[in-house]
Amino acid sequence: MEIKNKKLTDHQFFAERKEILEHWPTGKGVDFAESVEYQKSIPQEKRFGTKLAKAKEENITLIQPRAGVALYQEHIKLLQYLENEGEADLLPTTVDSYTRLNRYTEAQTGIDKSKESGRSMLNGFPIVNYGVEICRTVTSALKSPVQVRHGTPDARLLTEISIAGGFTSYEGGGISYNIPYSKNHSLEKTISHWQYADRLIGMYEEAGVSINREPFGPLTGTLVPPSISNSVAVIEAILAATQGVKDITVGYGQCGNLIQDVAAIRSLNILTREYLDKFGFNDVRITTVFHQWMGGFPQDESKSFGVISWGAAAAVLAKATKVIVKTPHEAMGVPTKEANAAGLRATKQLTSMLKDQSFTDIPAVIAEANIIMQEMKCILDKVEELGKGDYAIGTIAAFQAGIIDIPFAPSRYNAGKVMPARDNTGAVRFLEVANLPFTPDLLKFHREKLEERARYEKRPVSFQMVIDDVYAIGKGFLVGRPNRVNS
Amino acid sequence: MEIKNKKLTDHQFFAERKEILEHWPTGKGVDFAESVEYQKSIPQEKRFGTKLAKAKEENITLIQPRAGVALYQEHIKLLQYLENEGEADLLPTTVDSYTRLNRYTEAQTGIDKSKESGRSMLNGFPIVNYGVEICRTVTSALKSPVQVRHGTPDARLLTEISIAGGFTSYEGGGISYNIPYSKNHSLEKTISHWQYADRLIGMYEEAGVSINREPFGPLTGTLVPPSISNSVAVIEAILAATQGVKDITVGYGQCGNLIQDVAAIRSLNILTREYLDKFGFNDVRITTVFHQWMGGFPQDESKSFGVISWGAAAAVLAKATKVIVKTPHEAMGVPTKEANAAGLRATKQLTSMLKDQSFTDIPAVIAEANIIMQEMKCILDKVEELGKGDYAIGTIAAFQAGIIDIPFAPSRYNAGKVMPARDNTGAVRFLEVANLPFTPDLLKFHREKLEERARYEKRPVSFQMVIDDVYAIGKGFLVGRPNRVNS
Amino acid sequence: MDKKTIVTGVIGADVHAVGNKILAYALEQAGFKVVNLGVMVSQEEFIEAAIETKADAILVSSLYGHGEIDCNGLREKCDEAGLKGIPLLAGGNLVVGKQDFDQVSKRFKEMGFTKVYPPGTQPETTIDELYQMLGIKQQ
Amino acid sequence: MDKKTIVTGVIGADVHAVGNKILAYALEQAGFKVVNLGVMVSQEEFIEAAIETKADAILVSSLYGHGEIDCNGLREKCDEAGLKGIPLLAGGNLVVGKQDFDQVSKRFKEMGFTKVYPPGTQPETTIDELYQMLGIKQQ
Ligand code: B12
Ligand code: B12
Repeated sequence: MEIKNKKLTDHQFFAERKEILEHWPTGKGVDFAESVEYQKSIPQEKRFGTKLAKAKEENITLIQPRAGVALYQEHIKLLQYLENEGEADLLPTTVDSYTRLNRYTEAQTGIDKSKESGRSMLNGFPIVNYGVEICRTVTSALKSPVQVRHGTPDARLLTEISIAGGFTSYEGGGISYNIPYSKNHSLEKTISHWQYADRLIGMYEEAGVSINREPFGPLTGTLVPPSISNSVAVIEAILAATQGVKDITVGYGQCGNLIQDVAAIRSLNILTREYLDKFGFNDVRITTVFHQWMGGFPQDESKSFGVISWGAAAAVLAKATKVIVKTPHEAMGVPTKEANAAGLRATKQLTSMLKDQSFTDIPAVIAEANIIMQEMKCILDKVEELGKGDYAIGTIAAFQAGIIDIPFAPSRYNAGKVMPARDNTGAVRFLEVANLPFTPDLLKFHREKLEERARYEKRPVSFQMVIDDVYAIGKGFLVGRPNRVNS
Repeated sequence: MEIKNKKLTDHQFFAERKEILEHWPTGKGVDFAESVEYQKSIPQEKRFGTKLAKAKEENITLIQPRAGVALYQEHIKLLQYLENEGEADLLPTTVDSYTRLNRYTEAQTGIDKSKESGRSMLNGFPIVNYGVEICRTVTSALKSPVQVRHGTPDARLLTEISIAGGFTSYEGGGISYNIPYSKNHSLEKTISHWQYADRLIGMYEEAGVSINREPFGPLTGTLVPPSISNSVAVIEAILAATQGVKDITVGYGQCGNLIQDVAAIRSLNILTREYLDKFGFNDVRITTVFHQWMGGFPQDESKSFGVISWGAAAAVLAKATKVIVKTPHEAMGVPTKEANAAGLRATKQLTSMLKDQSFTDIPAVIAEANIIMQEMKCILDKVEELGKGDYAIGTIAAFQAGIIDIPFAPSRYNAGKVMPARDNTGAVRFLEVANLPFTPDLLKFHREKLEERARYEKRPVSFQMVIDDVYAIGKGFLVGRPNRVNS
Repeated sequence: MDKKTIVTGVIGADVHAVGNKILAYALEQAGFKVVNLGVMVSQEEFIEAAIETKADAILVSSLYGHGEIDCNGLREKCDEAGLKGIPLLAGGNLVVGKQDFDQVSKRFKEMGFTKVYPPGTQPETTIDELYQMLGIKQQ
Repeated sequence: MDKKTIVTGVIGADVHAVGNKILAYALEQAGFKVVNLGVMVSQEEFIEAAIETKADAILVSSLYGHGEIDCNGLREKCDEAGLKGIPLLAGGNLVVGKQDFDQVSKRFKEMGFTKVYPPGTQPETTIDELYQMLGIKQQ
């Protein structure tokens, strides 16, 4: 398979499309022209991109939950509850794991078993099985814009049904919905699949319907250094823009050190703009999303409120356009609607309370952002070099060479050699840089940061730090100190 | 009545003491020499000052709830619950409002009615009515150090019974437990009463027993500009040290703007040390306490978790030695033990998670702290001038002249002319400086800050801002914008 | 139309001054004559002030939790003092702890209060209720 | 003493890799021979690996909520494949949502699992349980 970062031709696209819409019976329900009209009938205040643009202009941070259940009437009730009782500004529809893997038969079993047992046996909403009409029933029942959130390596049919179904924003990307979410999908395949999704959205755009697109920022959610996830975000923004996408929200998953978190959003903003402009995508609108801590949560609900609130605060102080909200049930399982709304309200209190405070321009943030940007440039420029200017080819080569390497990812197409660990202030640094193409200065910077921690903890820099850091937030800490230090 | 900031003579003290111990039958149970021995038998890890000193050395922030109920067995259970389930580092015993006003007969009614009804009919624990032995039963039943927290203008008998009863820390002061907590007590009287309390603790100190003393930082808890509360804290530290107190925790109530809050603790630390040293109290140990937002809370429990967590974060980033924790029931009433523990655990998550991050030395904080310190010096030096070097006399004169003036205080001895309001970033500024002896530069600074807000809100600087600010946090905001701006 | 006179204050040993100050200000803005007794007001002081100013209603605040003890007997004392039927309103955080408000309201009504308000009652609500109760048409 | 062999993996369409990686590392450190199948492991793969490596126990993780569907029938397949009686342990976030764990445990035991562990089970606990279950004396 040969892919290039070039806009798919109509010929390519429609040939592929014919096949895709056959994958499951509901594919027949998709009619592009009719869907364009349907999308145009959606009022502006229910359009995702419009609401984001307004928030960006007002310098405020919107809040959005994750949520999805097996039965659609229940799903509507859930989302209504979240916008009314949870004060959510933006709504999600989180898709179940079978659909994510195109296992629609198993998803159907899930729907059926859920009907029988009266509780949701799926961890999300099976969009493909339901098809266009039911999706429209869902999206039109709500006051707020709704986005599809999933984790699907091959989301072509899902994208078709979702946009025809009235969703106005769509998460994912050929890297971010592959490497953290899959074991065996090659990047060639998933980048190609996502070119399809992006091209479809580009076609809606050309037909006068703007759909917001969001690469999945946090990747594995666990100690991912900002420069890695930011680089992936920039690449996916370039890939999407190439297919004609005009409205992109780049994302980042909170690491926990405030300076680093604010700096991550700062650098993400600056370099996404810079790289998009470089390729002539000056008309692409950029907004940002900050994910509250995406790794392991404390079991205790009150402690979870602490983590959630800290994420909310960091998002606002970083001036992210929206924040994705966790719930006090995070460590236990898919939350009840009450727990979900509780996380939202705690977050809302802080997004509104802190909206007039900003940390984006303080010297420590600027310094940290400069480090992140240097690292991003090392990675991105090497990707460009490997691809001889083509970011699709470059990305595939970069993963092969470990130039991009995502910690803890399940994919066999990921080198898995990079090892992150927190420094003495909790910022995520590199314990093992492996093949990342960093300058000697950057290597030295990270080494010194970890040695500082090692001295403080009176133990050598080692893999045990990584393990301790993975558990730390769940146990109430940020830096995973040896017991004798933390107690 | 003539008072001076001089150590009480033994003659004065013991004459007064004889009378005091007669105020209520339980006074007879106090024996100083025996109590010194009892206090000496308390192990170090249960001593308040020791635990604070250790925390200060380790640069961590301890957490402490407020709690007190009418029946002592219930009170013990409550405190045990808070240290076990709430992970409190330090414990309180909050005293009921009748005791605070020396209305021991009504407190007795409260105890009796509570026994009858099975629910606490008092808003705190009536220490005086219970007397020394029951206090010892309480304090010895717990693993952590216990402090008396109250709000008592005349706390002489309460102090005697408390310290004899095994409490190792004691909150209050002649200003901070008068002006916000009383209507008719003159400052002459309450300063004199608190000289007694401080002298008693000085005597314990001389006998080899160190009791921690804490002026009540937040005052009315509602939009008190840091320079006012910090000035009161410094004065009460001086007054206490004069009577021989050696271990002082100065406090501050969160205002909500992070830079200002961190700067408040920074300036409090620096100037308390400076002024104590100036009077030769170089051997007095200073620690700090940060109170999570003390004004009106949101009704919603999840939103309250947001406010609580933000307070926790600010406390740690300011490196306060301890933080006083609110609960998700704050707006509703005295919390259940579960709600109290929930507030504690949310706070604990953040005090431990953020302990390796500090904002005390960032440029914005240093600049803000310099403003606060300039203001404090204006006030303190004027107090000194009015008292011709005597801070007791000076304080009384200063309140008369409105040189110190605490917003929203109920006391008739407070001028009540100063009006605070938030600036455009939520920092508390002066809308009306009234008679505070500020320099023209400072006046200009505050005026400009509020005019900036007025321009943003498109309305004149006015009392309506103050009202809007009082309600703001309860409604989910920090700055009380007019509806058209906030919605 | 003549201004209606309202006596306000915080009963008992309660010193919560903020709400009291702001409520008094809001009532004045809304066109009432406000006789604000401030904090730590005894039952007798409420009654004296109401008689002296021919008040149309008494607004009792209690925040600190002892409201139930402090308010007990106020209605009887009003009756004795010749203030039979005067509207007695209570609001704030009337009891200790987070209790079922219906229960609380019932207990206070049994004590003779005309209306009882839960924690966090907004000034606009208070004003509207007074307009209604005293038959004032809102401009 | 010979090392005991443990097969580990995350069942079904589940890609939660972090706990799996860390658990495998911890088990190795604790002296087990670990055959870690990673994520997205089918029942068949578990069984094949267990047969091939003569495993002493199978540790099934499921995080994403579909555990109940995915684990159903594993015991029967083990029996058929000649792995009668092999300890089958399940842990992670086995079901959708926060459910009463006793109920969950009961359902999984009815499906033939030897022991079932709640969310957040610490590696130390897992190791201790294996030591006990496989009769290993801890040094
Ligand atoms: C990180 C994370 C992710 C990352 C995973 C990255 C990766 N590839 O590894 C990303 C973001 C990709 C992700 C995706 C999804 N996730 Co997820 N995720 C988490 C999270 C936050 C942490 C998991 C983790 O790494 N924990 C740290 C490790 C060290 O702990 P652990 O995994 O629990 O494992 C330990 C113990 O459980 C135990 N253990 C595990 N197995 C076994 C077995 C035995 C026998 C024993 C004794 C012990 C044991 O030992 C392990 C080591 O200590 C959890 C919630 C949480 N726990 O806080 C949700 C969570 C597991 N995810 C969830 C869901 C629903 C999903 C998604 C379906 C939807 C989504 N939110 O996007 C997708 C699933 C995709 C798929 N097909 O699997 C749910 C599951 C819900 C449920 N069961 O009801 C959770 C609980 C969040 C929630 N509350 O909704 N997730
Ligand atoms: C600020 C505050 C203080 C300050 C008060 C400063 C001062 N002198 O004013 C300080 C720190 C000194 C303080 C002290 C105490 N406090 Co205090 N305090 C508060 C707090 C945080 C805010 C109160 C406030 O100012 N709200 C803002 C104003 C605008 O609202 P408001 O007072 O509720 O009034 C509005 C409405 O209620 C309504 N309203 C009021 N009265 C009436 C009457 C009628 C008829 C109507 C219609 C409406 C109405 O209109 C008002 C204006 O909008 C509340 C909790 C909260 N609400 O978040 C606790 C709270 C009231 N305090 C409480 C307690 C227990 C105390 C103390 C006993 C102990 C302590 N914690 O130290 C002492 C009491 C001392 C005493 N003798 O009274 C408890 C009461 C518990 C209960 N009822 O179960 C509360 C609820 C906190 C809690 N959850 O424990 N407190």
